[in-house]
Amino acid sequence: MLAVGLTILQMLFVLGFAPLLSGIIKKTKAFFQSRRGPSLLQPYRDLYKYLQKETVLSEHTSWIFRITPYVYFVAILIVALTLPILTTFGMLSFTGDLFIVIYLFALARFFLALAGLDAGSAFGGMASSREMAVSAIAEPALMLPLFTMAIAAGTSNLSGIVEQVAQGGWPALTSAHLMTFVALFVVGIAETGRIPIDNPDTHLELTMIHEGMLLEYSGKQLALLTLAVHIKQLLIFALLANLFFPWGIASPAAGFQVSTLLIATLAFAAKAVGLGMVMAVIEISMAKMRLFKIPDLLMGSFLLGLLGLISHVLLRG
Amino acid sequence: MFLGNSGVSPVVTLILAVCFLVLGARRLDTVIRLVVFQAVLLALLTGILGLANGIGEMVFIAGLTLVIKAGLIPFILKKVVDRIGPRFETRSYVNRKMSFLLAGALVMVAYLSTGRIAQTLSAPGREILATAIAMLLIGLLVMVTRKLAVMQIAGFLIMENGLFLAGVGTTHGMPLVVELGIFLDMLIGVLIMGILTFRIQSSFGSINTEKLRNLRG
Amino acid sequence: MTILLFYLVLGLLLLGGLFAYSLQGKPRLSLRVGFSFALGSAVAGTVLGIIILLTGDTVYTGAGFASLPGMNRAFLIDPLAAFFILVISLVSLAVSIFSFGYAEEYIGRHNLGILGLLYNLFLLAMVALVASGNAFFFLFFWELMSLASYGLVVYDHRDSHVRRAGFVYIVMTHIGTLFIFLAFLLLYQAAGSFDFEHMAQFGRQLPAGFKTGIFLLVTVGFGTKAGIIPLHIWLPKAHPAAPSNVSALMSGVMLKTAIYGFIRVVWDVLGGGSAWWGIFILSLGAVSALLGVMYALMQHDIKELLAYHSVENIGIILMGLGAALIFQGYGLPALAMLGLVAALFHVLNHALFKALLFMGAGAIHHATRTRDMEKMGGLLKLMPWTGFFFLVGSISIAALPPFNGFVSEWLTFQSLLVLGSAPLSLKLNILGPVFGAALALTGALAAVCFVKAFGIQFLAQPRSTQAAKAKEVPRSMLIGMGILAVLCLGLGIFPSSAIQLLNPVTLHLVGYGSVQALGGYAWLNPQIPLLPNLSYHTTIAPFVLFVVLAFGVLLVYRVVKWLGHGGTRIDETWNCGGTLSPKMEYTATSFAKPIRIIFRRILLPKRVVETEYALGSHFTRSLKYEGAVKPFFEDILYRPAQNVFLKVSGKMRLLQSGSIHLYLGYLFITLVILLIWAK
Amino acid sequence: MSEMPLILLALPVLTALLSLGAKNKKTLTQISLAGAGITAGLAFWIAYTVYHFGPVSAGGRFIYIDSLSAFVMSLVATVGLTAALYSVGYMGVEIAENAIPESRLKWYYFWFYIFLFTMFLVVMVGNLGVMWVGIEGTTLASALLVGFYDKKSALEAAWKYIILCTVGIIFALFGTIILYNAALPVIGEGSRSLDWFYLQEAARGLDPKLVKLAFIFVLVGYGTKVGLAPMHTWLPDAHSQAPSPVSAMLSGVLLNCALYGILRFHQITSHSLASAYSTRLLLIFGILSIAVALPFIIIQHDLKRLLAYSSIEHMGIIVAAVGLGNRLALYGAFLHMLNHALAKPFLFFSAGNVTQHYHTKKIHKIKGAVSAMPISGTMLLLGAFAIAGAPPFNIFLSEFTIISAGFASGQYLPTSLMLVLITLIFTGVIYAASRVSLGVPPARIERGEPSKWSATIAFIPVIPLFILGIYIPKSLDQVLQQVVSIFLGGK
Repeated sequence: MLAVGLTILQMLFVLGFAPLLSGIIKKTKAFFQSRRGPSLLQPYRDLYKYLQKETVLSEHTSWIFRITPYVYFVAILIVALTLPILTTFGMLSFTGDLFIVIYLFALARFFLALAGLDAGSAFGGMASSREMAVSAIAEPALMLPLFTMAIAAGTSNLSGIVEQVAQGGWPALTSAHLMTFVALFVVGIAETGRIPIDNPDTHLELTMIHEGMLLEYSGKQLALLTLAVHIKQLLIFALLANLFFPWGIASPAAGFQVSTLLIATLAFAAKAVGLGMVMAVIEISMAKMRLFKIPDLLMGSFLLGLLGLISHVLLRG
Repeated sequence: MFLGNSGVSPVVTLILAVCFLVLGARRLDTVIRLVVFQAVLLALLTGILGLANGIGEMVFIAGLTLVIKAGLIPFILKKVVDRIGPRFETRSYVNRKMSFLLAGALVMVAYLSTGRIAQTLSAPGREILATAIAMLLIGLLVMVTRKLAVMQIAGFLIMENGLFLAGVGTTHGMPLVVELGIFLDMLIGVLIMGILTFRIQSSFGSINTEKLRNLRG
Repeated sequence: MTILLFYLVLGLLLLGGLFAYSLQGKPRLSLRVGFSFALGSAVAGTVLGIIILLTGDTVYTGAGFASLPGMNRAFLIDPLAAFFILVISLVSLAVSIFSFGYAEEYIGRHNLGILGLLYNLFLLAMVALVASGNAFFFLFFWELMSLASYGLVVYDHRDSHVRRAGFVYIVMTHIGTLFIFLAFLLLYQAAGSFDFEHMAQFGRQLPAGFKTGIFLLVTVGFGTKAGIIPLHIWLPKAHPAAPSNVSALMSGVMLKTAIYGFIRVVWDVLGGGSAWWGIFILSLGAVSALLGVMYALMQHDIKELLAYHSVENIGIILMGLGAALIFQGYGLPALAMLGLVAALFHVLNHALFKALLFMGAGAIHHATRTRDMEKMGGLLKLMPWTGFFFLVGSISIAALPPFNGFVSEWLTFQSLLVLGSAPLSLKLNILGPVFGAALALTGALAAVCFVKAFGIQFLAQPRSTQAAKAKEVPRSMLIGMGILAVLCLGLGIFPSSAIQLLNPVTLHLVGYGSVQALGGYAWLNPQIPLLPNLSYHTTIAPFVLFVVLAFGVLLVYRVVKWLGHGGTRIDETWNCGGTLSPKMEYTATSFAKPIRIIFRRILLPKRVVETEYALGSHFTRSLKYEGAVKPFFEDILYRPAQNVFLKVSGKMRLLQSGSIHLYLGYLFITLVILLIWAK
Repeated sequence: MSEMPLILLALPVLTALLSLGAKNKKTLTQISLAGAGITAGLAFWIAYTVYHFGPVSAGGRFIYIDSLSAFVMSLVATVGLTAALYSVGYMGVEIAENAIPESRLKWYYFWFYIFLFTMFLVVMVGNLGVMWVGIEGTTLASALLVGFYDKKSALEAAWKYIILCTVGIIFALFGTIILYNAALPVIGEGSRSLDWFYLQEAARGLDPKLVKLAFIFVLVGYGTKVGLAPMHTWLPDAHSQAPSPVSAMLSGVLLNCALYGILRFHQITSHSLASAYSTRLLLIFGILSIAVALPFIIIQHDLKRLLAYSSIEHMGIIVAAVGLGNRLALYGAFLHMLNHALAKPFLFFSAGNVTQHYHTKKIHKIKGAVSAMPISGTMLLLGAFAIAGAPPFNIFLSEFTIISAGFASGQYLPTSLMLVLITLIFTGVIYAASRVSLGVPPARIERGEPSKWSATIAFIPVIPLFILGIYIPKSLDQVLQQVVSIFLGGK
């Protein structure tokens, strides 16, 4: 019963907090660019607006196009249920480990890429092609750090990894740990579609990757996808934050009081906002890379991850 | 086991010498005559051996040799040569000097290879065996180096003579039934070769076997 | 009972082939009879496989069938054999149903009697091959399988490409057989018997060098058939050349017989070996998987694309086997079991989804008369069911949850992670996760490839008139695909059923049951308790995941409908104000272009652009772009070897130059040499 | 009973003479079929007697037939019968197409039966000298058959055939004489000293050096006839130029007859010499033959030459198997002899039909035989697979036996070499066969079989090929065991 409660709590938190996080990042960017920027609540307003609008469907599309927003959203949502965000004691955390998480992202992407092709416009196809290519080469760089963490923890179950690191205390912060974190952080940029890999704010055909696939969506469907993208960003942050710096997270070992949950929520929010601000800073201080420079960046991240792994294996004591 | 018949050795040497004469011959009819001469010598040898050892069979074979080897087979060959017109040159891949050298080397090989192997034979037996092997090899040499079909038949006959020499000289002849079979085969063989030579002449317009090089690979 | 069932399987196939052949005068009847018998046999085979796997028995039969010495067991069906019989039967069940409709297109064009005969013989050879109790029967049916499949590959022999493909196939497979034969001969020499059982008694005690020799021989031999890189060159030629139902069988099950042979020799007979064997196999697997999927991405012919994916999946299977071999080498049966289960499960899964996809390709070809993806498009609306099944296959092969491909890849990942955490050697601890990363890249690229394959073929607008005129295929073809689609999902959400069936297999091979460590009904639960320093554990629950996903979609749909306002309008796709035409769509070539550029150092693409200008160099009239990938292995390995071989042969022909004098000279020299040598 | 073998020898001669007297094609065919049928029946009956009641002799040991002789004899009878049957259709088409004048048909049958007679003679006589006469006889009888088409190429082939084989056979006779020499002190004067039966018994007492010398000459001599490399050069010419039924006979049994001669000498030699001298020599020549056949099979433009080289390969396999020397290898060798004698004529028949229909033997000019000639073309492809050693055909079984015997006796290197060569040859055979069989036939080629009869004869032999591919009947197994025992034990 407790598990159900915690799960519902976590889900509500994710749903509620994810748009805000996007808002915060936008605001931070605006701050550094000396603009006022949109309101923190603008993402919520956008979602509301989309929901009220008429949905326009292309006559060329098939049922794939129509089903994709739901599949995408639900896949992301299931990740939100399995990932330890506020607590390591989720109802569904047994259903999956890091592979389920990564592959649910992949499932979501698979459908979105198909939907991008479905309308038959060159923009969608181009975006699908680029998105799939970039995410494919990001995959080893994404997996290797996670593997290192899983090996260190003796489980690929994310709750298990988080708990293990949490119990390890500050000594867990070895150089392997940090290298792994940086490697994963670079991939996180790719996964959230941010500069220097993608530009989330543009619909310019030459630069866009992710947005191109959403181009043909409108109304309710767009609302669903936009929210899902917000959540995905939050989840990536959660992965980065909780896997490496899980302190503050509510764990069954400490017992569940309202206070621990409150602390967990605040701690996580702080970590997420912190990460978001770092990303915002990176975004305004760099230009978007050429598409075919991206592999070099990801290769670097992969090598860093490999270094982390080697350092872990050699130095684990 | 063998008679110390001193009359054998000169004949054997003469037989071998004829082989060298064949290598040196320039005309086809000379070659045929030499082959006939060799056959006569063989018949002579067989006769001597048969009489000396008192083997009637061998005398009979000597007669048969005269009839077939010195009679029928040269007759067939002569027919062939006549029908395809006289040929005065015995075209060869190697010149005469070289032929002689090679043949000499082959005789050496023959002597060397029999010298130690055939321990059970008496001295003349060994000599005959060595000569026989030498004739086999020289006959083959003629077949390898001479281009005209008729010369190949001649080489074949020299080989055959060597064989005969070995049979007669070392064993007093094979069993009669075998000998008869061999003679028959020989005769038919030369006959068929003659037929083929004739057909080759009419199809290819020549009996130069160098022209028979269409089947390759 | 099981023996009778086994003979029923063989008998039905034999009769089916003969009847089909003798009825060739009446093509339609021949077709029905041929595939009915195959279907009946497939049902019997499925039952047989399941019975043996559930009871865990081993069945012997046909003693003294071959009169050669050293063979006592003609057929031996142990759980390993039964598992492969099950795989073969499940696939042939679906494919035979599919063929009823599919083969109709050959009526009047080709001899259906021959198709029926070869099809049944092919199945017969495969079933008998895995059931063989001795090496002779194994090789016999192995070659029969090659021969029957060769016949099927060149079935449409009027096309010169098909003939070429058939030739490359038969040569490669025959050379592979040579290596297998040599391995068996070495074993025979050691054991004095061709029976696998006897070989197994001696195999484990063989000296290490001997064992390694055998291991390398079977790796090359079976690797050729399985299509590991660089021995794969026949595969992307032969699979597209064959009729699609045959491609489904070839790719789905024939390649697996090589895996069977490998497991039979390396585990059952040799009992595993040193750990470096495993590293070797693991590396081979990783290279095959990665290069396989990269080459697959470059193909525009749907069947070639699928063929390269077979290379990839064989690579994944080998990765599981490699991990298992490493553990076996270290004497860790429980962990070896994990790798084996991953590999065997992937064998089953790949059989199912690859056969499904090849049938899909066949259905598309049936409807559009083309295999060129650039000519397709928009087929999902015209062929909804085919499209749906193809999507299921695509998701499965891309290893996405909740379908079966995911589970076996997950198990492979787990065995690689265990490799990373088990206290074996530091080298392996690093290699494990690195190979895991390679597998991750493979999986991701496979997803790219199937977005391309499905998206380009089925979505957007048709790119050619023949695609626009496509119609849904006959029901039998849909049923065939449907069965496999259901199985793909079923095994994806109930993987425990497969784990259950594999229990006697792993028990037999490594002495450790799969259920023992991977038990649980709804979720897989690899608890690996046997190592003192290792308490690796993790869980997934595919069934729960599926339920949540399905209900989640429904729930979200309702909620969004309830929240949202505004209706739905159908309009054309926005195209910057212009009208949309199929020519503007992304093509398969352009879709794969980023990958082609990223991996250009590996793929070595060639690029040809032909531009035709009108009115000077600024107005392009037409532009033709061609991008092909260099056949690297053929260029550096096979073609030079072939050229040298032919050149030497050509030189040798001078021996027979036609000169009788030369010939007499040979005789002469031979004699002289022998005379001199005799001294 | 004791006269039966003599009758068997007389029958082909009688048929040959009757053929010369025949008035027209129809009577000729009837005579031929009757003669071949009765001969084969009698031969089988004698063979059966030998297997069940021991060796048969006749004419005061002039004829002596043990299991080994009976085995080769039944091969001669089988191939002779099928070739006679096939000749009816084949020569019928040749005459219909004016490739051969009808008046010469009787000569064809005449030489055909003389040829058959000489082969029977070789395997039935007990005397090595008479056997030599028989083998030389086969050359003479078949030389005119090889040159039967009075074309340039046929004449050339016949000339090379007769010259090379006669030269070779002179060496064989020389070897025989030397052996006789060696036997004289042991057995004594007379024909008994040339009787292989007595020679085997007395083998241990013979002078080993002479025996060795004799074996060298016999090996080179009869080896020429068997087609052992490098004395094989006449073979592709003769096989490709002869009419297809004759090619079948040459390849199917003539080579085996000559091989039979070598085997008899080998028996004596291996008993006489303590060392494995002759065995090793056979192994070397066997493998050399396989190796020499390889490049010619890989690059071959002529369909019938390809088959001829394949014969060289298979003779090489048999000889090498004998050279491996152990019981299993010998079993495999004789099984292979049988299998090759069944498969090769079959292949020559279907190839004969195809070349006859396409009017060319050039591989690159024949295309789509399967489509143009459903039976012959398919059989050609199947036969190629059979001859290349693919299951479910019989050759696979015997090759498997030989190879495994080689490994069982620990001779890895030669056996592996053999296996590799066979595999490479496979590719060459299949390449050629698939080029010829598959694809679309040229427009000028009519669809259908030119002769129903020929097509049927080309089809029937595939059945035993299949059956022997998976199953060796008990009776055949016993026969082979008996032959091997004879071969090893001399009894």
